[in-house]
Amino acid sequence: MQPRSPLPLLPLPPADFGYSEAHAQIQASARRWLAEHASAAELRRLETDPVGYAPSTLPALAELGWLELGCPADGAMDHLSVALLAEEQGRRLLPSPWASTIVAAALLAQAGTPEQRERWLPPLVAGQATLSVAFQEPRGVWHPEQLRSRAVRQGDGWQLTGSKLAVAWGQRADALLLPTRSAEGLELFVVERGALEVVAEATIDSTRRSARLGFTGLELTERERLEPSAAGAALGGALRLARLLLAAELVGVSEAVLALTRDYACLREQFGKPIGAFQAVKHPLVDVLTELELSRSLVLSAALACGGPDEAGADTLVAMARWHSAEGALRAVQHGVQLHGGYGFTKDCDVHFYFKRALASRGLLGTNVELGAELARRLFGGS
Amino acid sequence: MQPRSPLPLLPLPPADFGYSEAHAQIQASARRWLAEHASAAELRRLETDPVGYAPSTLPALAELGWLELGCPADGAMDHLSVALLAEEQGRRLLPSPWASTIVAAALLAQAGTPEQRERWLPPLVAGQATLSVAFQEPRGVWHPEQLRSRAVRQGDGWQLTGSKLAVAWGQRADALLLPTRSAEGLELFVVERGALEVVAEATIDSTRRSARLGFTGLELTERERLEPSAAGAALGGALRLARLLLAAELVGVSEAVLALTRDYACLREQFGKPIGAFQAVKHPLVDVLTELELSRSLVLSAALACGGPDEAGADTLVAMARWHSAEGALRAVQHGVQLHGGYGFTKDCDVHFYFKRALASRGLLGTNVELGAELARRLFGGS
Amino acid sequence: MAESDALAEFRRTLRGWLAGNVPPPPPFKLPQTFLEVETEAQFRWLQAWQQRLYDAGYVGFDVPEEYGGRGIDPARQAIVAEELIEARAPFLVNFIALHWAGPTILLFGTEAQKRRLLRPLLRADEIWCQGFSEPGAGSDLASLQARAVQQADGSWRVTGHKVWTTVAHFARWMILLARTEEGVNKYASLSYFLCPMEAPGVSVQPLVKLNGEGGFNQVLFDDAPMPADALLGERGQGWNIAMATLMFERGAAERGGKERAAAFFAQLGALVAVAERTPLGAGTVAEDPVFRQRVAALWVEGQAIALSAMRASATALNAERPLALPLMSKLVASEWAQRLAELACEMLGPEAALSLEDPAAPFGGEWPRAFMNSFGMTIGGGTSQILRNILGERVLGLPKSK
Amino acid sequence: MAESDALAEFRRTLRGWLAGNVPPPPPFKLPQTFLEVETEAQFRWLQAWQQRLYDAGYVGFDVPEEYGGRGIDPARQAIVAEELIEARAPFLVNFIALHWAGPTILLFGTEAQKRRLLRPLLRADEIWCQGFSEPGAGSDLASLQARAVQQADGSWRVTGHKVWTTVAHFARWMILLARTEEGVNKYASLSYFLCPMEAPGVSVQPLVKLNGEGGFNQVLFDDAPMPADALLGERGQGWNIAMATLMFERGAAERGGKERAAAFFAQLGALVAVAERTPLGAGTVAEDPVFRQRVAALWVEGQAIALSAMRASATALNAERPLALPLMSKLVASEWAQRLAELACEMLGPEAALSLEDPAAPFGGEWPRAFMNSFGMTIGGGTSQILRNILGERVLGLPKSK
Repeated sequence: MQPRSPLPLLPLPPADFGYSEAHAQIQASARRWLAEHASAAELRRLETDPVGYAPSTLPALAELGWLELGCPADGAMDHLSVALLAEEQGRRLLPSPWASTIVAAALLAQAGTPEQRERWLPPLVAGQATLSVAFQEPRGVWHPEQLRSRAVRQGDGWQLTGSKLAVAWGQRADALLLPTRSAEGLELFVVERGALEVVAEATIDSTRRSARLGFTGLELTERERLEPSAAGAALGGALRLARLLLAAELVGVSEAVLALTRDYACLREQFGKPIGAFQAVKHPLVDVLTELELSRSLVLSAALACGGPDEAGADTLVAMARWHSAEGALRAVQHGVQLHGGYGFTKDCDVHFYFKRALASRGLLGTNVELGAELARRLFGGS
Repeated sequence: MQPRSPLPLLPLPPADFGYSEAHAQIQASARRWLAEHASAAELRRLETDPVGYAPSTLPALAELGWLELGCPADGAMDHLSVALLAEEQGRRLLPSPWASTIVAAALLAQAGTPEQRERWLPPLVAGQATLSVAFQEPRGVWHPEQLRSRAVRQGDGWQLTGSKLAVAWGQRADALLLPTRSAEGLELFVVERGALEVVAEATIDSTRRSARLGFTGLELTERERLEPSAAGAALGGALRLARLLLAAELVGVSEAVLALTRDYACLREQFGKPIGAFQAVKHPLVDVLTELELSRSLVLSAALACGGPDEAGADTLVAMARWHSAEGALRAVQHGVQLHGGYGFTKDCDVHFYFKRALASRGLLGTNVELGAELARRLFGGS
Repeated sequence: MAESDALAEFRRTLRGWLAGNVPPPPPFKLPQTFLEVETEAQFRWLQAWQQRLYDAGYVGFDVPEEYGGRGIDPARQAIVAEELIEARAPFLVNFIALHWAGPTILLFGTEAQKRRLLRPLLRADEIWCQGFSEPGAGSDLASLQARAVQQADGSWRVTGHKVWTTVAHFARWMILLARTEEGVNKYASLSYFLCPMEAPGVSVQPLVKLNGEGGFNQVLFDDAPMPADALLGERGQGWNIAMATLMFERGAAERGGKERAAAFFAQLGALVAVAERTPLGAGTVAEDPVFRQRVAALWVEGQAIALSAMRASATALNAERPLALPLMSKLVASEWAQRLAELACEMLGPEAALSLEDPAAPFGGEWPRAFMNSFGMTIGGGTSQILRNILGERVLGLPKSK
Repeated sequence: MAESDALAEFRRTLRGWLAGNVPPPPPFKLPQTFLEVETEAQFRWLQAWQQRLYDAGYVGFDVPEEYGGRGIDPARQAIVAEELIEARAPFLVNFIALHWAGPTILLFGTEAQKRRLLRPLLRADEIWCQGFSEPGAGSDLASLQARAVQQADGSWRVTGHKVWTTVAHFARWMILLARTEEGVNKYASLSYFLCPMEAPGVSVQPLVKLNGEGGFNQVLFDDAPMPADALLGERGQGWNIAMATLMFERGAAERGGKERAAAFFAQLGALVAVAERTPLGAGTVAEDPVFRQRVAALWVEGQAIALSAMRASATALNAERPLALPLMSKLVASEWAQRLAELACEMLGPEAALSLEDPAAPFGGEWPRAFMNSFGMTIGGGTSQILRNILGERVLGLPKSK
C-alpha cells in the first residue's frame, strides 16, 4: 500500500449535478436566441463599431431573464444557470457587458448601501445600465490584499489615487466599482464614469472591450463607499463569480472552435480524402474534445459549489476551472488555426475571433502560473 | 525592434564540429566491435549474473583503445571521441564500468598525487582495474558545495563519515574516490573497496549496476588524500565528464529505441497495413527523431567545449546536453513501449532494457528540475 | 445531498465491519492491481479476501439475488466501493469477472448460464480471464485467427493462440472470441464463448512484463473441446458482444462515479505523500515551486477526471454527446496515471532507480513499478491511439482513418 | 577556429559600414518579417535598405559576379548575415527572391534567364512572389488546378487562382506552378514558370491575416499571357523544380548555420528581456521559479536548434541520416518560435491582450502579434503535419500515410 497524504476536501456535486429541467430550458432558449441574434457577420460588423456591442443586446438579455438570473435582489443567485449561459455566450462570443454587469451587480447586492442598491440594481436588472468591477491593476496585481490603489480619509470624505486596467467594458459603463485599500483595509467605491479618467484599451479582442482607469486625488463622499464590513466577502464572491464566468465562457470558446474545425476537417479534402481521416488532424481534435469535457466537469462543479457553504472549497474549484479551461481553450484555438491551414491564418476564417478571446482571457484575474501557485498552497500549505 | 537582453556567450563549435577522419574510424570500429560482442541475448544472460558484465569486456575495450582515449596520462583527453564511444555504448547498452572508470581516471589524473597516479592509472588504462567516483549522496545531494560526507583531521591522518549512493559499479570497483568536505573545504580520497561498507543496490536497470557506500569514523592517512589544491577543479571536471557521458549514452538509448520501434512499425500490420503508415505511429517517431538529433548537437558541442578554455561555458553546454537528452530519452522509451503495443509491455521485447536505463539515468547528477534551475541562474542570475 | 438514513446506516455498519476485517499486509509483496497477480500465495490471499467480503454480503450489488448477487442497488455498490478505498482494503482479485465477464453474461447469457456462473464469479470461487487479443490481432481485434468449429453433437473445438491474458493461470473460465463462420465479413464471422480452461488442449504459458512481473500469459488452444452451451448469445454475434465487454472494460460501465473519483483522490494523495516525504536540499520536494506547479496541474486534471466520472451518469448533462465521457474515461485516466507515476519517479531523483527488491528503496520501490505498469493501461483494452480513433469517429463523426 | 585576416578585415569594415548606415526606425510601424509587408511606405523604406546594402557590396555572395552577385563566398555571406542581426538591421524585403526564387533560377535557369533576372532580384529592384498554393491545394500541392496552355507562337496563357502569395502586391515576378500536360500523373503534368505579374489578366487581391495584418494575397489569372521564355526547365519538370524550391524554403538551403543560430539567439534574448522587464508582484517575471524553468527549457531547445543549424553543414557528422537536419529545421524552429511567443504572452499576463495600436502595450504589442504570426511559419511552406509525414517517410523510411 502506498502511503497517502490527505487532500483538501472539495465540495462534490450531487449525482444529477443539480441540473434540472429548468436549466435545460434556460440553455435551450439561450441557444435559440443566440442562433438568431449572434453571428460571425455581426462580430465582423462590430469590429469597427466604436461601442463594440449592439445597444439592443442588453435589454434583450434582460427580457430573456439573463440579468435576473445573475442579479437577484436578495444577493443569492443560481450559479449553475449563469455558468450555462456564459458557456452559450462564449460559443457565439456575443459581445455585451452581460458578464461584467452581473459581477458588478453581485458585488453591489452584497456590499452596497441601501441607497446604492436602490440606485443601481433596478436599472441593471432591466438592462438599462451597466457597471463593471475594476479588479485588475498594473504589475499583474489583482489580489485584494495586494492592491496598490489607495483610499485616504479626507475630512468627511475620501481621496482616491490609483490605476486599473483590463476593466471589462469600462469605457461604456455607467459607473465603475473600485476596490482600493485604506489604512483600515479594503474599501470599495462606486463611481460614475465621468469622474474618472477612462481610456479605451486597444486590444486584440474586439468581442470584449476593456478600459484602463486612472484617478489621482479623486474626491469622494461616504455616499460612494460600499459597506466596509461586507467589502471583503463581497469582493471575494465577485472575484469567484468573475472567474467562474470566464471559465465557462472559455469552455464555450473550445466548443465553438472544435465545431468549426471538425466541420472543416470533414469537408476539406487533400490527397483524395477529407483531412479529418488523417490521425494528424483527428487526434488533436480528440484532445480538444477530452480537455473541454474535463473543463466542463470542473465548471459545473465549481458553479454548484459557489452556491454552497464551503467558500474555500468553491474558490479552489473555481480556480481549477479557470486554470483548466484557459489552458484547454488556448490549445483548442491553436489547433483550430493550425488545422484550418492557410485559411485558418486569415481573418476570413472565424477561428481568429476565438483565438483572440482565448489569448486575451488567459492572463485575466490571475495567470495560470499564479493559479497553480494558489492551488499548490491549498495542497501543501506554504507560500 | 524588440528589446533584447544579452545571453551568456557559450562556446560555439567550428564548422566541421571538430569531427575528423580519426573520429569516423573510432566510431566505425566501435560499432563493428559492438555488433559482434554486445547483444540483447547477452543483456538477458547478464541480468542474473552477479557481476553484471563479462570479465573480458574491460580488457577488450582497453585493447580497442577506449580506455586510453578516456584516460590519457597527461590529463587531457579527446572528449569528442569519448562522447562518440559513449553514444555507441548506449545504443547497445554494453554493460561495463568503462564510463565510471574513465571519469575516475580523469579525476585521479588531475588531482592524484604522483604515487596515486602511479598506483592506479596504468592498470586502469590496461583494463585491469576499475575505480568509481562516489558523486551522489542521499537527499538528492551531489553538488560539491553541499556534500554532507565529512573529513576530520585526526593527528596525522583523517577520519571520514558519510554515505553515498548510486555509485556506478561501486560493488566491483577496486577502489572508490570519495568527495567529502572538511573544515578547509573539499577533500578527495581514494579508498580501496574493502575498507568501506559497500552494498549492491537492487535497481530496475541491470545494465548499469550501482552500490551504496557507508563509512563511519573511517581512518585514513595522507597517502589516500588527493592533492587538495587541485580537488575542486578536478571534481568539477569529473562531474562535467560524467554528465557528458550520461548525455551521450542517452542519445544512444534514443537511437536504439527509435531503430527498434521503426523496424517494428514497418513489419507489424494491423488493419491491412504496417502500423508505421498511421500518423499516430509515424509522428511520435518523428518527434523522437528530431529530439535526438537536437540532443546530439548539444552533446557534440558540449564535448568540444569540454576540451576548450571556457569551463563555465562547457558546464552550461554539458548541463543542457544532459537535460535535453534525458528528457528526450524518456520520451523515446515511452513511445517505444507504447508503439510496440502488447509486445512492448513484455520482457521479450528489447525496449524494456532501454526504458529502464532512461528512467534510472534521469535523476543522476542533478534532476532535470535542478538542471533547469542551474541554467536559469546562468541566464538570469539569482538563486 | 444527504444520504438516506438506511444508506447512512449501511455505510456505518460496513465501516465497522471493514475496521475489523481488512487483513493486515501478508508477509509477501502484494501486487499493485489484479494485472500483476503472480504467485499462488498472492492469489490465495486475495481470493480469501474476496470470499470473505462476499460472505459478509458486500459483493454483487449489480447482480440479482437469484444469481447469487445482492440485488441491483447502485447506491450500496457505490458506498462499498468508496469505503473499500477509504479503508485501504485489498483489491478484488476476480476483477475481469466482476467488471467485464459478469455484466456481459448478465446482458447476453441464458438463464442457465447466469444461474451456473454468476455466484462463483462473485465469490471468486471461479476466476475469469479474457481471451480476445492475439499476437497478430491487437488494435485490429477483428482480424483475430482463433477458430472454433462446431461438432456434430453441438459441442465445439477451438484452436488458436491468445495473448495478454491476465490471471489465466488461476482461471477456471475465459471469455473467448473466436472465428466460427466462413464467407462473411470479418466482424460477422466471430462468436463469443464462455470457455472452460480445464479442458485438454488448453495450455497456459506465463509472459513476463517489462518490469519483470508476471500475472499475464499466453494461452494456446490445440483442438480444445468446449460444450455446446459455451456459446454466449448467437453464432456470429461475437463482435457485438465483445464491443459491450470492451465498453465495460473502458469504464463505460455503470460503476459508481464516486468510487472512481475516490480512486483518483487516492492516487493524488499518494503523489502528495511522495512530495511531502522526499527530501530535497534543506527541505522537501513539496517546497520546490516547480514541482508544486506540476502537482497542482495533476491535481486539477485528476479532479476533472474524477468529476467527469461522476458526471457520466448525469444523463441530462450529456445529452449533446452521450458517448463522450464513457469512451474517453479510460483514455484520460490511464494517461493521467502514467504522468502521475512519471512525476513521482522524477521527484525521487536518483532513487527512482531502486526496485522492489531494495530494502532502502523509497516507498518500497513501488513508483518505478507503477510507472512501468501504467503502460498496461495505456495499451490494454484498446491503446490510446485506437481510443482516439474511436472518439474521433464515434463522438466527433470524423471520417474513418483505417 | 580563428577567422582568416581577410575575413576579419571584411567583418570590421562591414561593421563600420553598418554603424553608419543602418537607418533609424521610420515614423511608421515596421513589419516583423517579410511576410507582413503591407503598406507602400513600408515597402519603399525596406526596398531602399536592400538597395543600399546591395550597392555597398554586401548582397549576393551566393550568386556569381556575371549575374550581378558577389561571387560564391559562403564565409562572407555568413559574416554579413551575422552582422546584420548583430546590428539589428532591417530585414531584406526581397526575401522570397533571395532565398527561394534566386537559388532555383541559378540551379535550373537558362543563361539568358540568369542574366536578365538575378541582378534586379538581388538589388530588390524587382520583387518576387511565389504562386504554388491554391484554395484547393495546400498540403496536397500536386493537386493544384492552375493551367497554362502553350500557344502556337510558343508563348503561354495561364488561368487559375493562387493564394498565400506574400508581397504579391509589390511583385514584378512570380514563381508559378501550373498544370501543362494531359494524360500523365499529377506530378508529371506540372511545369514551373517565371511569370510576369504586370500582364493583363493578372489581378492581386489582398487577404487579411488573423491578426489583422495584410502582406499576403490571392492572385487570379484570367487567361493571362506569359512569354515563351517564362518556362523554367522543361515542360513537366515542374514538380521536381518545386521540390528544390521547397527545400530552400524549409531551410535546407546552404544558408549559414551561424546566421540562423544568431537569429535564434536574438529571439531568446528578446524573451529574456520580457522576463527581466515584466513586473510580477514585488519583482519581475525573471525571479519566478516556474517561469525561469520554462525559459531555461526554451533556451536549451533554442541552443540545440541553433547548433543543429550549424551542424547541418558538417557533412561527415550527418552521414547516417543526411536529410534529417535539412528536413527538420523548419519544423522544429517554427514550433519552437511559436512556444516562445506564447510564453512571452503568458509572462505579460492581462497585458498580452494589448495590441500594436495601444500606446501602453508592453513591448509595443509585438508579442501577441508575433504569436499570431508564428502560425504563418507552422502552416506555410509545408504544415508541421506534412513535414512530419515527410520526415517519417524520407528519413525513417516508414510507409506512406496517404
